[in-house]
Amino acid sequence: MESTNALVVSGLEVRRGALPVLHGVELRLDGPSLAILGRNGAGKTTLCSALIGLLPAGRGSIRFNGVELAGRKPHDIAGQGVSIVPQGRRVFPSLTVDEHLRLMQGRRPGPWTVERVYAVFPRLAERRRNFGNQLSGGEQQMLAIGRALLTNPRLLILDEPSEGLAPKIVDHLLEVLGGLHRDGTSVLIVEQNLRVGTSAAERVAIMSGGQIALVTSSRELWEDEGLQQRYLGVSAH
Amino acid sequence: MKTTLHTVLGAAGLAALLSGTALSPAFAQDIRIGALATLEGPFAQSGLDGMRGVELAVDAFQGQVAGKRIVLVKESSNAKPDVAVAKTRKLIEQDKVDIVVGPLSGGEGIAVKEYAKSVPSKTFVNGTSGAQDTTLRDPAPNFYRFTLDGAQWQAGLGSYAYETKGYRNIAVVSEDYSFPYSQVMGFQAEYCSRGGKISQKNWVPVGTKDFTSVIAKLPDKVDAVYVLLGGADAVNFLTQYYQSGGTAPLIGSSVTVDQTVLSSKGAFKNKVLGMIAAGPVADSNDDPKWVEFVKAYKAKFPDGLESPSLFAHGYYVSTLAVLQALDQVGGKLDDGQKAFQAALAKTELTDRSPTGAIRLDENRQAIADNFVTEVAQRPDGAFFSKVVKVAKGVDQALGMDRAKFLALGTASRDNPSCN
Amino acid sequence: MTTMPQQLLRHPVLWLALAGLAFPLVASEFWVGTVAARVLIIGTMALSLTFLTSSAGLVSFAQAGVAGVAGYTLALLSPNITGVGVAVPWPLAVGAALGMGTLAGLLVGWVSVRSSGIYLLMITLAMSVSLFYLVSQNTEVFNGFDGINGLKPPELLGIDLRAPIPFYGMALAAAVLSAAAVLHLDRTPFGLQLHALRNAPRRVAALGFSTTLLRIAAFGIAGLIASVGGVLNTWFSGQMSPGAVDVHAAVNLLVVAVLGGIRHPLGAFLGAAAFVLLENYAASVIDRERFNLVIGAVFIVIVLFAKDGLIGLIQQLRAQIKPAWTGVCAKNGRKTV
Amino acid sequence: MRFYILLSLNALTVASLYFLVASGFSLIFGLLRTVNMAHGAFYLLGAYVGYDIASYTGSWLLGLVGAAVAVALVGLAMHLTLLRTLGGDELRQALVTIGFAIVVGDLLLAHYGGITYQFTPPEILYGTTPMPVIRGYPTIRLVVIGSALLVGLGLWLLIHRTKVGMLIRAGVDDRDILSAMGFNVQRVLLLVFALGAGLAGLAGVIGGSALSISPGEDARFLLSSLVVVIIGGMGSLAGAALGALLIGFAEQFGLAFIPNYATLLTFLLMVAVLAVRPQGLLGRG
Repeated sequence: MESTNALVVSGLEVRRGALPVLHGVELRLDGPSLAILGRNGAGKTTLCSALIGLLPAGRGSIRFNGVELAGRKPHDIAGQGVSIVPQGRRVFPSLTVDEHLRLMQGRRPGPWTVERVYAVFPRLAERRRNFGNQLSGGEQQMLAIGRALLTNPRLLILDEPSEGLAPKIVDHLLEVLGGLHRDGTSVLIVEQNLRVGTSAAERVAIMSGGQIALVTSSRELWEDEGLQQRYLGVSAH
Repeated sequence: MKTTLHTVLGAAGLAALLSGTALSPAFAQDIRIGALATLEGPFAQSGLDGMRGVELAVDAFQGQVAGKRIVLVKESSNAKPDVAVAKTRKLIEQDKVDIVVGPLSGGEGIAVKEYAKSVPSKTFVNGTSGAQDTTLRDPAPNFYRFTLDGAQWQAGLGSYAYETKGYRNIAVVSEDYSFPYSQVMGFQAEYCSRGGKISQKNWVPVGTKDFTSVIAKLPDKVDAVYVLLGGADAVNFLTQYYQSGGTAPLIGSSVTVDQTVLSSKGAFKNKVLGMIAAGPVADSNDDPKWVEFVKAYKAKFPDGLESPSLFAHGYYVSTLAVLQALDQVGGKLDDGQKAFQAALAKTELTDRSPTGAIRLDENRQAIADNFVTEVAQRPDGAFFSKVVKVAKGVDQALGMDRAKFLALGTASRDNPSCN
Repeated sequence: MTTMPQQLLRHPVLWLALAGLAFPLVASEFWVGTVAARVLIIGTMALSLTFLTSSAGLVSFAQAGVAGVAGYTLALLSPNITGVGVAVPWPLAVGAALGMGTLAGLLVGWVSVRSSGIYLLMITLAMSVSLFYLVSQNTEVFNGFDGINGLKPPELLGIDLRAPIPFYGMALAAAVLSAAAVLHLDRTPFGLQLHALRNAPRRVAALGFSTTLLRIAAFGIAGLIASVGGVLNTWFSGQMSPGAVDVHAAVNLLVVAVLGGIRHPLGAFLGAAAFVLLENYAASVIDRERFNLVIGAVFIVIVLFAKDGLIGLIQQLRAQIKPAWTGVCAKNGRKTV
Repeated sequence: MRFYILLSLNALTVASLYFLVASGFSLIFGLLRTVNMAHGAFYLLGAYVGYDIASYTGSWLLGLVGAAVAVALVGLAMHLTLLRTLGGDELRQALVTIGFAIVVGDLLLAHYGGITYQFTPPEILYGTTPMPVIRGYPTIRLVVIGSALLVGLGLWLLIHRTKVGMLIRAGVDDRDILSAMGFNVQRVLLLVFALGAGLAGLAGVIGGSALSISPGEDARFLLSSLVVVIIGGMGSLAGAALGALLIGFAEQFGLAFIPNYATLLTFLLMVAVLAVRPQGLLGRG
């Protein structure tokens, strides 16, 4: 089964408290993956929160496979097959690795089982009796991904997955993500790291000032230093 | 800020509106009596019974005296002294009453007495508050008490315990404040002077619910335990005492086994049969005037208590005294109440009193009879206290020389000592 | 907020003073000496709480206890019929009472300095209850459950402050001075730091102010205000007993503040007025015994539907009637806590 | 010796009762961050309702169960009508529960009056259980200790060994992520609130049987719950147990040796803990 999901965000405005953060975001994901890149404070995490319903959408719409998500409760959105690996992992400190996974198992039908997660991340199997707060950063990230995958999502949102991880682990994660489309799961990856973002997806949206400033292909962005300087203030080379 | 002004002026307008009754001249033929008792909080039942006493007394005079109508204004406090004073002020200043009957509890009495000094042209008659110092020390010239104080309420009990029951060595468990202090004082005046010993005194904080650790501390070899607890605390203690396997007989204060405790629901009651106590009333008293009083009480208040409490009795005799003195001066109060106050000071309740003659001493404090009782059970299963001894004409010095008694000082945990 | 002309800011207190002065002209002695005086006393005590909340975002259950510390100090240093303490000249006793109350406030601030929000609420409640148990179980100094009786306001320049009108005048002066002080404080650098403490504690720390000292100082000032109320209350009721510092007293003060509007200092007096009126006239609403039912229900309604209490309601009403009119309170910048 | 064993048993009894009340309080706080100031009112309500059911049906056990269910329902209603509308505003939630407590307390006073009620538990619970050295100990007090152990064990199993327990722990840790993972957190909150309230109702019957029921007990048990969880740590079951034990022992030994300052002692203990560890002995920092 190939991924045929479509996420369409249009005119999305979101506030954090009294502060408007997103000013009419237009975004389209159809196909296996999309990366969103942007500087600190561009509104990337706010966008993630809005997509999964943790922040209410002020205006605009978020349609996933034809279903309007704006205005729905987070658990309802999750029921539509949207899952998240949040920034900072946010695994549950007082649940063991095994409990994290068992809790999620069987929520939605699909190919992911606890055993499969253990097979993909053998490290987790070794630490199955450890509590969330006893894991290293890399292990926490594996657990957060495993936890999200067990909901058998059709759209997996990852918010800064590479943050603070060793390159070796990042490569392992990228490899896992790369295979998800075969199970019908699309990946929306939000990154500050240009290399990770461009390797994880074929297309890239660049976010700036609470809007999508540019959508382009990963290859194009990777090769155009001017673009990188302009939108991200970094250079890959 | 107009808002504030409007609000305050609004309140003022409301004030004028609400005090309308006070501003309009009272009818010349009316005598306004304020009744103050605790109708709120845990003591609400007691206050309610006190109010019943007031109503019965007004009924006894058919609602009028010397051709003037008696207008009753009821006010509620909550057993806190500051609230009692505030409500007394309201009765005097706003409701324009001539005479206040109340308050109900000890601390309130002292506070109202102090207030009374500032309005000499009004008259204050105690309800049931029993603090010694209300009349014993620094009394107010316009404050009268036709009920006994806390120490007097134990008169007869000490000698009964020593002589009739043969107790020689007892332990005390008591709440830790002035009312029980003075009750212990009243008990000791007879018990200790006859040679009785108190081997242990346990003062527990007001509001203690779990007494088992105190019970565990009680000496094994005592003839009796003297319990000075009221209401829920008494119920808790009695239950825990018997559950802990306590076997010594118990002696109660005037509130330990009154009707509020005896009519409480619980399994402790089977054990209190035969417990002795003392107080100004007993449920069963053969005196025909008491029987008549109970009859009137039950007829007027079918949903009242099993038997009138000391609160109903206290408010009843106090109001009776007021009406009797008013009758004597022909309802005349326009002389700053001088004639009325003089008559009240000399008032003796004899025929009308359900509990024997009551007269006042020079501090306007009652000299009256007190009753030693034992808990008994009626054929229908209800518990009641029956009179086993009457202490006649108990005065505030408990029969001692007044100067000597005053020299003892205020009752406290260790004063007076028992030897 | 800093652009507010100084004149305007003073207005609410000015109006309060004028209305207070006019009140004896229209009301009976009972209303002045008993009801209004009580409103001012309770209002002043509650002011210490609304000050803490409106300026520094702190909520305290301990203000009745702090007022009680002042009350007990005064009682112990005044002639009384209970025979405890040492009588000293009354200005000295009052000074000591205010001092001890302020100290108590500082102590509350110091002990609770690392707590906020509901934790602060619980901890201050617990401290307040500790005081209750201390005074109700100690007979040697505080005369336990019975408290200290027979206290009287003094004579000042030949005026007997016991009489209703002079006593009311004294309470009014104390309330107005306290309210003016609180509103004035709001515009001083100290007041601004307190606001910053409420809105962005980290920024305050980054600017080099000690948040710890700021908080403790705020509690100290609140302690002083509560003490003013405590002294008046002791004179008013002529006695001091544990009842004045029990859990009901603590809850009542919070109820008063929330009723009036805890985010504005002057809400305290509005709340006190509503509380005292309800207390006196719950009887005409329903059964006299059911005062607590009425006050509890009113309280719930206020918390649910009127975030800013009565003062907020009045502002809303004003705004609807005359949209152009904006109250001083609204401009005061207290809309956001 | 006998005296000290008795004192310790008494302390255990009181600690058990405090634990029964405080565990629900702590549970509710842990997940909902709501300081339920009506928890004492729930206790008293449970005691009265249980009394009514027990005297009507003649079964103490039915009273116990009925009280727990009835108070859980009242808790549900309170959560749905009063607390939920306030969203996450913790302070206003605490305030509204104060108002609720005032109203419930007054309604109970109006209906049941100021007199003292006491359960008549089955005869077998009401006697004395023979024991070595101390001769005997009131059975009902052993029942109190036993119920606390049972409830504590039950809660521990629920939280650490069941899926609902995982949900509760995860909800305590991170409510948002739990809901983003597809769980209806509101339903979990509601369940926990009802459970906590029901525990208070249950404790009301047990406390009312070992001691008695009268107005004012609501404030007393609210305060004891506050002190217990402040000392032990908010939201921690083990903390509630530890706090209850400390308070129970301080109170009973205090009552035996320094009766005048027994209660003060417990509060000073709390202030001392606060000064050193504001989050409580077993609370998370």
